[in-house]
Amino acid sequence: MESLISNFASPVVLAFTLGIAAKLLKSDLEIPKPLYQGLSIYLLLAIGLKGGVELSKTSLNAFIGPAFITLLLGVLTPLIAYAILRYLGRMDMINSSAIAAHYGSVSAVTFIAAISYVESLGYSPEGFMPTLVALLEVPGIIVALIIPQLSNSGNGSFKKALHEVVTGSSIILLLGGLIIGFVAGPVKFESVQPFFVSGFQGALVLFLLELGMVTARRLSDLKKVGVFLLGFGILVPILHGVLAIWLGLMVGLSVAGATVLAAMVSSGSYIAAPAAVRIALPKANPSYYLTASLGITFPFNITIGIPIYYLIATWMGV
Amino acid sequence: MESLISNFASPVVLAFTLGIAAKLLKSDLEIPKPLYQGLSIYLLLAIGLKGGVELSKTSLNAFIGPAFITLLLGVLTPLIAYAILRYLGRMDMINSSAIAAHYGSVSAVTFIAAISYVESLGYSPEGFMPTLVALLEVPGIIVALIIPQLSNSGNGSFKKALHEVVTGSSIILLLGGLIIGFVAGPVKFESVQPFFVSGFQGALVLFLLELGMVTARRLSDLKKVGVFLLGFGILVPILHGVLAIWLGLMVGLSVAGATVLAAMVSSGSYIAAPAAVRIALPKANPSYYLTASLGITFPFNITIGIPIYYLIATWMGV
Amino acid sequence: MESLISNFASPVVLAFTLGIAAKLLKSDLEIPKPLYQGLSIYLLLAIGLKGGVELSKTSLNAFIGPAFITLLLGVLTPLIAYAILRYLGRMDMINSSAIAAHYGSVSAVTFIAAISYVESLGYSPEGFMPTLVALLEVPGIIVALIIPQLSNSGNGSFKKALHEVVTGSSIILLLGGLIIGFVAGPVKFESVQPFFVSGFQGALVLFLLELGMVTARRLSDLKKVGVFLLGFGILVPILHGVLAIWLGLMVGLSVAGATVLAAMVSSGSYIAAPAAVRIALPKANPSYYLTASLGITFPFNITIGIPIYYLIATWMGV
Amino acid sequence: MELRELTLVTIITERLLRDEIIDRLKETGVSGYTLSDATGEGSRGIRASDWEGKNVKIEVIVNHSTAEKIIQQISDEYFENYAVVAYTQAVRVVRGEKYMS
Amino acid sequence: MELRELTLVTIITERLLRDEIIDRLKETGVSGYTLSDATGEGSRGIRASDWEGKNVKIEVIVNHSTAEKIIQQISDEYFENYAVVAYTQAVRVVRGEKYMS
Amino acid sequence: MELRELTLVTIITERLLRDEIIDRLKETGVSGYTLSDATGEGSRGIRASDWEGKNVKIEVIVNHSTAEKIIQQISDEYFENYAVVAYTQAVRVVRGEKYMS
Ligand SMILES: Nc1ncnc2c1ncn2[C@@H]1O[C@H](COP(=O)(O)O)[C@@H](O)[C@H]1O
Ligand SMILES: Nc1ncnc2c1ncn2[C@@H]1O[C@H](COP(=O)(O)O)[C@@H](O)[C@H]1O
Ligand SMILES: Nc1ncnc2c1ncn2[C@@H]1O[C@H](COP(=O)(O)O)[C@@H](O)[C@H]1O
Ligand code: NA
Ligand code: NA
Ligand code: NA
Repeated sequence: MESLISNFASPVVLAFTLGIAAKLLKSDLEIPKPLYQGLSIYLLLAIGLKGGVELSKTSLNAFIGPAFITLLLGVLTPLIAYAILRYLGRMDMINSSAIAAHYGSVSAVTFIAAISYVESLGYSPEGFMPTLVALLEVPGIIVALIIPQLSNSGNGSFKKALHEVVTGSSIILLLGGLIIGFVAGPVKFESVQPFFVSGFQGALVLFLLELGMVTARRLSDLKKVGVFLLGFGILVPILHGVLAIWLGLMVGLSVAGATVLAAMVSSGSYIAAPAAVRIALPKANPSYYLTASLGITFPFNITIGIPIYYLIATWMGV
Repeated sequence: MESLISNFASPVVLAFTLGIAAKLLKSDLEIPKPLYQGLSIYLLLAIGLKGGVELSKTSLNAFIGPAFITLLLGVLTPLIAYAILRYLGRMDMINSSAIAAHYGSVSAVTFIAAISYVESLGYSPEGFMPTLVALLEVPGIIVALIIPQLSNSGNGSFKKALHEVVTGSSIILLLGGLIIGFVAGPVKFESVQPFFVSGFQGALVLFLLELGMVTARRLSDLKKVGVFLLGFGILVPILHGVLAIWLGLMVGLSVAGATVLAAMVSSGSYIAAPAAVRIALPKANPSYYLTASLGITFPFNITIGIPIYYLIATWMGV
Repeated sequence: MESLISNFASPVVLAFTLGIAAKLLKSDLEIPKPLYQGLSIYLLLAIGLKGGVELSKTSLNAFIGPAFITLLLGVLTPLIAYAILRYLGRMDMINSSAIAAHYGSVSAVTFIAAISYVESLGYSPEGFMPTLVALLEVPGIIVALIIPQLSNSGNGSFKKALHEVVTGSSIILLLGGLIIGFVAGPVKFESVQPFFVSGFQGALVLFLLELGMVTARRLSDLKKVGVFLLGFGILVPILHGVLAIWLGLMVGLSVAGATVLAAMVSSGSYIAAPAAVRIALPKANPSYYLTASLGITFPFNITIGIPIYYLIATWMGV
Repeated sequence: MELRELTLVTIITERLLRDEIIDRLKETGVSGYTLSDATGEGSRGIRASDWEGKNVKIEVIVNHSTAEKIIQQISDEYFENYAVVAYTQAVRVVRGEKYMS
Repeated sequence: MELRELTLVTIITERLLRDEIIDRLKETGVSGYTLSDATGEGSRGIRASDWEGKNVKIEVIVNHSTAEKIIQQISDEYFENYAVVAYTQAVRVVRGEKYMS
Repeated sequence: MELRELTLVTIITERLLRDEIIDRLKETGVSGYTLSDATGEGSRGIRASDWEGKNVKIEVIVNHSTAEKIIQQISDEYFENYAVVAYTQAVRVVRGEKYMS
């Protein structure tokens, strides 16, 4: 309980709430689009860089297990999500795989929030976690988009969508950052440390202020999407999170690492996935997939979800 | 005298001068609008956050007196300004209250400049000063805009203007920052400290570079507004400043605190007030109110005004 | 050799490579224009400020020699470049002087990269180096643009171009920063140090990411400009660099200082010069001068050139 | 592809009025609108948005009678006190029936 | 100065389609195009680019028959699934022969 | 509401020429103008502003004869050496008398 309240009182989560409040009060506050894009670029590159530097200090042995289960989860979670949507929720194939693509992918901000959360509790998760983000970003989207392909009902361009995902800015920045950090190593990284590490949490505050405003605009769609998707957006992340914790602990991740993995796996992308889905499945309804991943799962995860994953991980980790 | 020169040699004031010089030289230097807006957002949020953290360490007792006189000054100063404009300057009612609304409000940058100035002299003003900025921002504008309302000659929408002021981005960021800082407290604030505190003065340099360029564009209007408004823009701030110092010292503010309060009270807003006046009093002439607050009082305050308030405060504070 | 590899592994050079890779992969990564402009403003102002602070600690005696040879090189290098282009390369007068104007001027980023490089090797170059950048920026462009003027074949406005160069944003920011830093001095500079000094290298990473993408767009022009310009873009910088090292060491610069001077002198501007050339010599072909300075010399310098200048300086400095 | 002749109404005005004018347009029942940033100078010299430095350009495709209504409303409410420029053009629109609100 | 009567085709669409539509235009042989940022609302409500928050406005000056071709192509390929608005206007262009691709 | 038939002149050109062209327009006595950012490609391929990456679009509402004058001037001074596109359209403007400079 305490760990939950502690999460609510973090500047980052409070900034998210401020963003929601600003929109509900109809304030004219606006984060200029280029600033927002600049913050995204900065945050993704920073995650990559830090991850790369850490990776350069990690032995392959410690990394191989977590890497394997991350890929496994990248394949499993969209299938689970698809099955639930299609057979439990009786959604059509197109919309089911569109939503599944989102839950197969990962929200970088949720990842960052999870890292910050466990660090604020005094833990330090494994250094290669950002590498796992990059590993998780792509396969889930692909798996989900293949489904309608099989029955030839995608109607968009799968190949173009694939290119979009693989060369999308999030992957370029994450992977590019990883490589730069890995090649540069800890010593050469020092000169850019103040910019990319010390400034990180503060930049995140501004970013979540904007994300709060974006989410608030989504809230009015909640009614449209119905109670099934609301439940889906909360329960499926928990399901995926528990799966991630279980597998994570099994391959030797620390409690903190398993918590962060759970947050990653449970989260749904709202940058890479929407663009890919828009191209591959243009007929899918954005109200469904954006509202689920951005309007429901994202706020759930960064406020209540992450502390829950932590509690479960502590409990399972004994 | 020395304290005056010291102020002129601060990077922040020098950057302001550089901005003016760049425009006079017809340089093509331009601060991109989104960058400028981003800096405003950053600075206002940072002031709020710092204020909130400090407030969480302050006893209510120390705060109540200064809060009361701030509100009092918020009501008094627009009335004084209005009376002088209307009866001494023989301006019409609409323009008088439009200008009065500006002097009832507060310029956040003048506030920051005053804080930096007294800190550079080795003082540390009371931690709750940013809270006072938030308290001072709204009432003065409202008081001034009510005047034409009474005689039914506003012609704009008072209600819309009120909403604009209360939910305007400056209030949302200042108050939002205050609440976040207050709830988070000093420990949780540490992670965002490098971004919002260490970077602050440097960001201010860029901001004042732009403000210098904006001011320079205003300078050509100086002739149009006449000598009365020129005198008004310098003498009324001093009058308001002295009033603020006197009341401030009375309720127990330190010399540094009284100096900062004087700078706040004497300054005129050029973000919140213009927008509100434009809505409530569309017939008022922006040449008057913008030139007075931005072209005269602002440069006066950040170069000569603040050191003067400091000297007066030292002298009255004995 | 080791010093070369060390340069390739610096985050800044790696970011440049990432930018090139992103464009070659047809990624949709884009640095928003205002962010890019903001970074330019920040970097130029920061160089100026640091230079000004250092200059305030330098004796006139140490500075006068380097200042003189910098001006000399500013006059010599465009003439050398012009002669080679016109008589060896058989280019027409307009295009020869357009390209010469670029090589007479200086690329601020190459300068920064050189500073970072020698600092990463443990040297600290003379504090007044940024002052030399400001000195070198203007004369070379003017000298080159005068040539077609003499035979009356410029067809553009020389006077307008002159105003453009002298009041262009790069000069205003560099010189303005120098003056601010000089007047403020080390003590008053401390408050803005975290923003302008600690953040510098990191901001440079983002900047070079964009520059990599810009360069990649230029690469397809390489074929068009032909093998002569390719050779020119590599050999002439080396020639100019050796000249700069020789003169630099002669007037007492350290090995590090001579290396940085060589990088400056050998580099070609791609901000101030193109604008001036476009105005003074509108008939000159931008494919030539932009590709040479940005597509050939810039990448050459920041990857291989600077380490070479360093080796030559070490060797000549014995 | 049949193109339908409709009217493009362009309104250039202060940033401050943006949301209000959009609300008005929606009340008139337009099927959509397009916004872009602009700056400029006009007969009014400086104004409050001079601080923000921005005008906004609002473009809306409507049938002829709705265009008349919009123009009338804009004239009545904003021309006296605010910086507003409004003009109409004939355009030929693909899938024009979408805009026949 | 002779002005030549040509057609200005304006396409307002999701940011996502920008590069693809430009490639299409180039294939059609246009001599150039102009892009600007825009936002807006239309019949589709939210969409993926809602996240990016941006539409893009593509303007291209062509002769009448090329305009027809472009309109046809845009209609065929994008109207069903994407947010697209397209319209044409007659314009009188200086040095119009440049655009007679 | 009477609308007056006037001419909208649109000039798309390199960012570099912006201030100069605006000065020219003011000399011609226009009552105002509107600027917006744009990018694009044309017949000239890359150019200096390629670095800045930006064109600028200048729109100005004038009467027919002023439009002719502007077009003439732009053609004479800039077409040879710079990237410039200019075209005119008929527009119906509210309070058109404001623009009859
Ligand atoms: N003649 C004109 N041509 C094009 N745009 C204009 C013209 N006059 C005014 N504008 C635009 O309309 C805005 C408001 O004009 P005004 O109400 O005259 O100050 C200006 O800022 C310009 O963007
Ligand atoms: N009636 C309209 N007038 C002007 N722009 C429109 C109109 N309808 C749609 N748009 C623009 O076209 C985009 C796509 O529209 P839609 O396909 O209807 O969602 C919108 O975001 C608007 O920018
Ligand atoms: N056919 C065209 N349609 C629309 N815009 C064009 C066209 N050709 C050129 N432009 C615009 O005008 C600018 C200059 O064109 P140019 O002088 O042909 O290089 C380009 O960057 C485009 O923004
Ligand atoms: Na996931
Ligand atoms: Na005040
Ligand atoms: Na040079």
